[in-house]
Amino acid sequence: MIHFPAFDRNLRHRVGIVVVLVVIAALLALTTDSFATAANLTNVARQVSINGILAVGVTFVLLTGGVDLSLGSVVALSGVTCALFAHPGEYPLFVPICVGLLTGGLCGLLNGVLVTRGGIAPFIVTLGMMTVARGLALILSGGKPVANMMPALTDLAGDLGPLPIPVLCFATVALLSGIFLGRFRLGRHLYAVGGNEQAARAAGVSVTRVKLLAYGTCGLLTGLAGVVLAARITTGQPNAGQAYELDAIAAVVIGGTSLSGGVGSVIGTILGVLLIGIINNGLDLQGVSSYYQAVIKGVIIVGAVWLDRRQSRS
Amino acid sequence: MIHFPAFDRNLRHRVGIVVVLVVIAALLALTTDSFATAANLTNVARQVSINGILAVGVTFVLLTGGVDLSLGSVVALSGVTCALFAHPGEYPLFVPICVGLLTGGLCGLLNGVLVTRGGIAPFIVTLGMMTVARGLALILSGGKPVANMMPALTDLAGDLGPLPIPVLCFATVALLSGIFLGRFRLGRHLYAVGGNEQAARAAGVSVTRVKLLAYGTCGLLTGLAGVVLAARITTGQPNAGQAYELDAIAAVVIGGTSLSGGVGSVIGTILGVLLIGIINNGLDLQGVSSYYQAVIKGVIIVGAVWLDRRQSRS
Amino acid sequence: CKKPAERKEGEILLGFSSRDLSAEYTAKLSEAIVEYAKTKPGVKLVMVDAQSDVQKQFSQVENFVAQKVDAIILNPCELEASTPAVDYVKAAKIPLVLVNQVTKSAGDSYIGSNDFEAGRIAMEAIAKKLNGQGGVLMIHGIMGTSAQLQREAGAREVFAKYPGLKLIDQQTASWDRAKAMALTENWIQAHKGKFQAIFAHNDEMAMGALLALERASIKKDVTVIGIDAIAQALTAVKEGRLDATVFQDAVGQGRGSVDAALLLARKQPCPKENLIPFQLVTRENLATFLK
Amino acid sequence: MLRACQLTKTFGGLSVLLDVSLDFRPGEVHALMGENGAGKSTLMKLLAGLYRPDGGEIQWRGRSVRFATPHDALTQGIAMVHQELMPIPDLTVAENLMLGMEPVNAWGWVDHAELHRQATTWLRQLGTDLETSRPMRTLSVAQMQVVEIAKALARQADVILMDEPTAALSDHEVSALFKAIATLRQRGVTVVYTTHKMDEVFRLADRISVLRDGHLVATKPAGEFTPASLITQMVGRELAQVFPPVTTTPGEVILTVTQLTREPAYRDISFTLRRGEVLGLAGLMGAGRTEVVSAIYGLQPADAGAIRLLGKPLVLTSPADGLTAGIGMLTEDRKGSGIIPAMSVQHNLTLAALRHYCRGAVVDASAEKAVTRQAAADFAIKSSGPAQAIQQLSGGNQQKVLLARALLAAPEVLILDEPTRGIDIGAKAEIYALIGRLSAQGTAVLLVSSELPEILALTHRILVLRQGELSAELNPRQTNQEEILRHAMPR
Ligand SMILES: Nc1ncnc2c1ncn2[C@@H]1O[C@H](COP(=O)(O)OP(=O)(O)OP(=O)(O)O)[C@@H](O)[C@H]1O
Ligand SMILES: Nc1ncnc2c1ncn2[C@@H]1O[C@H](COP(=O)(O)OP(=O)(O)OP(=O)(O)O)[C@@H](O)[C@H]1O
Ligand SMILES: [Mg+2]
Ligand SMILES: [Mg+2]
Repeated sequence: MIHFPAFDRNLRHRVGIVVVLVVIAALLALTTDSFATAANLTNVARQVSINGILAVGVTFVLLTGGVDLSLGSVVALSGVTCALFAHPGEYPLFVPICVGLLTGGLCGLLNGVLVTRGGIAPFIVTLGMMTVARGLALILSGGKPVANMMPALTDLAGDLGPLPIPVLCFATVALLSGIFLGRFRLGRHLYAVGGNEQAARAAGVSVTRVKLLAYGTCGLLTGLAGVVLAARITTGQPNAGQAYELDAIAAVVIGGTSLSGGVGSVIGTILGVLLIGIINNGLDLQGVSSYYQAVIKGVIIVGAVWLDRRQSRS
Repeated sequence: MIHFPAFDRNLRHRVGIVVVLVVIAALLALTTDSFATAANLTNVARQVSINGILAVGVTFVLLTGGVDLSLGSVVALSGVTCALFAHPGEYPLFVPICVGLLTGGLCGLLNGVLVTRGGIAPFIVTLGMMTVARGLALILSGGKPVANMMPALTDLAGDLGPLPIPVLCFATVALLSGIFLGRFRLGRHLYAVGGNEQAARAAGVSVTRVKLLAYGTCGLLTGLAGVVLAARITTGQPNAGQAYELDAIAAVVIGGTSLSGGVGSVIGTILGVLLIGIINNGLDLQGVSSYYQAVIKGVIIVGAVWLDRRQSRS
Repeated sequence: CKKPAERKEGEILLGFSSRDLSAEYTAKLSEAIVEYAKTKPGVKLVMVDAQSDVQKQFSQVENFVAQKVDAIILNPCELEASTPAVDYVKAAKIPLVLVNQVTKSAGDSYIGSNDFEAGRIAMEAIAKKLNGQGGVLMIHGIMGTSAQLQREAGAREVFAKYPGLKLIDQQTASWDRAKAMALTENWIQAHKGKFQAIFAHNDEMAMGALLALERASIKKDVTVIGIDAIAQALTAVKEGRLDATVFQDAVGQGRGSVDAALLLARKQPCPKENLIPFQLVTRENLATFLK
Repeated sequence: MLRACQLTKTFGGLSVLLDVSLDFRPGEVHALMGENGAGKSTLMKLLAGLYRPDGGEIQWRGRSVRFATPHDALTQGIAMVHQELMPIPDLTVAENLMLGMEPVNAWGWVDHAELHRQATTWLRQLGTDLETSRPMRTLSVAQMQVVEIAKALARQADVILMDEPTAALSDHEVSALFKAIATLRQRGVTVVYTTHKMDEVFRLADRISVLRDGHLVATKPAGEFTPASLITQMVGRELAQVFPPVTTTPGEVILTVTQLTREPAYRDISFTLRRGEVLGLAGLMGAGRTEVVSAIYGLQPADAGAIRLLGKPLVLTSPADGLTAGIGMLTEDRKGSGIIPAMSVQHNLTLAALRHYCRGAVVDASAEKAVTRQAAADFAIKSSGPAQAIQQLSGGNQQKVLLARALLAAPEVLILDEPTRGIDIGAKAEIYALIGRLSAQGTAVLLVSSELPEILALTHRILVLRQGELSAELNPRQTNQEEILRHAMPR
């Protein structure tokens, strides 16, 4: 087996989150019959995969010290463009998929260009992209869901053997991103830029290229999430993805990535995604009223992060 | 007249935004008859006042390098608690007002305590508060709008002489905050903490106190916005204020406040609030379809900030 | 007084504030209003989108009043909270037509249907299908919105009528298909075999529930009903996947509101209320709704 | 007056201070000496309330005290000049200087006129007339350092802890500081002083304490030490010779700079640099040395003029260009443009030369680890391991990592901007030897330093910069400090 020192270290650093995850899972397994079943765990995996893909993507951006608020809107836009090219009998399967990915990638690159060349704060750039992409999704779809998608595409939300395809997508994306960030030179540069941009530049790192890469990758993965979502709900929904960016960023930050950049890991992000996913699933299984769900969810997230940070400080 | 060096300096720094504002206003005045009327300008002022109060509040938090995502939910929660104590004949007018303000203030303080004592990232703390406050608003109201408010309270959304009371609130809040941040020691310490927390601490500034002050003030003003909103729509609406935090933070950042803290001014925030307000008003007056509105709004905001930053760099 | 320049002599200017153009039903209604107004000579209609924000809609109404439009068509966001906007228009003595949603204060005319009815019709259909016996799951819209509150209230009346009908669990999916899908997946785990029907507050969520049930291959054991009769839901009914939806006549409501607004603007008498009833759409009567 | 009793401090299980007991008397200048990482800064931070001790106690005027925050220490009358610069970049010089002591008027408003007046007074005492309304971010490192010192003076404390206050200063400011310290001493103020500059210690100190590996090894009146004995105490062995003799002869011209200009920082800078040559760049604070060499590295491109490497014109828009062309640089601002704080020592070290430790695009972890181990040994970098975050290293050790980073890229032209800033005497000797070795291998070195002895001893040639203009070219064998200063002083 290949040895991943960074992997082990990151897992060790996030011991607090792991503990919270295990405790919650154990509690759920004890108090409900349905939690610890294969079917339900597959469910959890399936449900977290879209947020997971987004979270891995935005990890790139957060590591450089930026932020991307346009995730949700770009998910909707890519879903719509994908669905527009996905009517049965018009194009082969790869066309709508590529269109969706490209849409996301282009939005991300544009974000990156505005941040690096324009020198505008990422918050503003991606907030702008958030409204623009939503507007475009509505314009392109005429405000209505784009239905009638080819079965080959909607099948992508189905299973491959025992595993749902969205879960496979998430796992692949996470694995590749983890290797890239942990082992590649450019991955290292991402951390450097986020840790101290000036110093990274002085050490010969091309800050512009690194940031373009980060925003572009994030956009591409957002496009992927858009395609997966469209396949799952069998439509391109112009108003889909509302506030997805918050869930994704929350997962990343829970996983120990600093919002000011330079610190973080994909493994942490995965833990954050799982924590949010298990809370959502568990509260539904327990039949907690939706008013209290909100309160409990907020408290658990803050509590988990508090424990985790206390843990890693001592 | 009292001399405000900080005021002049800040206005000079934000020349780009002022230019964009003036250009847009001039365009609107030329292309529509209704924009440059007293009635419409009063409208604009009234419409921006809630976002304005929130934006001034969150300026405090952003200056310390933090963030507050709970604004929208806390607006709803304070509106609900205020409305619960506002049924005619039960309590005198000041009771619901104080309850609303206190609700907001306590939420803000709790945010501050978790950030300072708990050492948790502001993003996570206030994201938690965002869901918790929304849940509490739904629980307290039973999920239904809290109606039947005393006329004395709903009158607070009316006019005092020629000026709407919400506008007066916004103006007062902005003036006091501007003086506080520009002239008072504690205000300057806010900038110091945001600029370099370690340095401020080493110089004997109580970072904890400063941050508590910032989050507390932000919460209090959020409570005020909640009360004003409840008075304006004559109900405590548990699902009000969705995404208000984004508009408020956008206004502040457009106004030149840095998300990493230490730089910014109330005058910039006011300009940001006005820019967003005038864009919204103008696009509605022009009858632009709402899908295109989103696109145009996003482009104008990014463009304005780009111009502004280019301006202040040269 | 100053009149907008783009207004020709004798032209009638209508202002229309839509609740939320990114919601499919409202978009359909709004499109009907805009299209129908275009067919009327000498009429100009300005549409704005409140994006589900009461305060924003209030501002838009203020803008219309400042523009001195001849009549306002309002598709209110909320029952309670939109009342001040209605009062404001009435105080400005501008004719006001409410469409699809009432407020505490009445306008000069109301065109639409009652969400309470929609909830009742959908739940009645479920009760009939289950013969008054069985477990039901309810998927709510965004909590605290009037559509959610009234559709729930309508459904509750039916539960009171049939003691054999049990509400097993309920949860919000915020009008969102993906959320409803995940929720249903979780419910399938938690309440396997204990429920025979799902009532969703709109078709989007019903479609999500439907997809989850189909994926788990248990759709045949579960009745799913939504509200709104959006295009995809009608297709699903036609294909025998969705059991029923509740039709709301967007085009009828839209035309009715423009007609009413024009009557009021010309100071002609206009009926106070024009209720266009909801209708249950099943496979049997589907043909009338698929045009 | 102030007494440390058996103070102990550990970080993550590693003791950095063990059982240190010291007393500081009113009116004395007490020098704390020791190698990089000996624990000097840690001791000072304990006394100033930035850290809390894990063992032992601090006594203040005979009573045991616990400082929870720096604020507590300040109110008791203990102020500190920190080794690391702590600017608040967007506040003005005056606001930075008077932070926490802003004068207020009757309304409770900050009195800006008074604020600037007081700030100006304190800066004058240190011999600078820096404009107090400038934003802190526009200052050079040296200017920031002066502000930091003035900040501590302005506290009018009874004890001032100075952690390498002169590391970035040139002689002019240093003598002003010494004058100020003399006045403090007369007023009965205790000054605790850390430095790696030997001459300063003997000019200033009444008593000297030596720390080695967290232990106090000696406390004696300064008169009882000789430079040699002090070094022996610090390093634990004898140091034969600090400056190696210059033995190499420069080869062909490798770098030609013609009429380099960037107003208002510098203009018309022309010079050449040969293989194996060590060229010194001297000047006073703010003379523009940093800016000139930054342009040659691509960090801050010039507006006009040409740079040629081996006759080929270079277009330098970013440091990446400089690196590919074969130019390396150690920057002056360790914290601002040097370290990446949260990154490990290893990752910081290899950052500029990472491509040499890659297979394709993938980092070769074992090669990286090997080179880190090698560098740690070569430069005597004291850390708990290559995975330790660089921000946890002592200042001098951070500097060594950065120096090693610049060398790993194996540049043909190496620019060193204040390379020995904050480095202990032992390591300095090694760095000097290293410069000699590099020059012998044919590397051209451009050395910017405010320590004139360093420049005089190591270089083949000295250029003097005065207010952005070249004022002289001197032969180090035939000149002295006075002559250099004469050319450096503004007219
Ligand atoms: N926050 C920290 N975490 C872990 N180790 C630390 C931390 N701060 C300091 N150290 C370690 O403590 C030791 C002493 O550091 P200190 O800064 O006191 O040295 P110093 O004598 O001031 O050295 P220099 O001359 O280089 O400034 C060093 O080995 C350093 O790595
Ligand atoms: N009194 C002053 N007023 C305004 N700007 C100054 C002043 N002194 C220096 N500067 C500016 O500060 C910067 C300092 O230049 P630079 O860092 O290159 O100097 P240096 O010779 O390296 O000296 P040092 O690094 O010791 O400060 C330059 O941009 C210079 O224009
Ligand atoms: Mg030190
Ligand atoms: Mg310099």
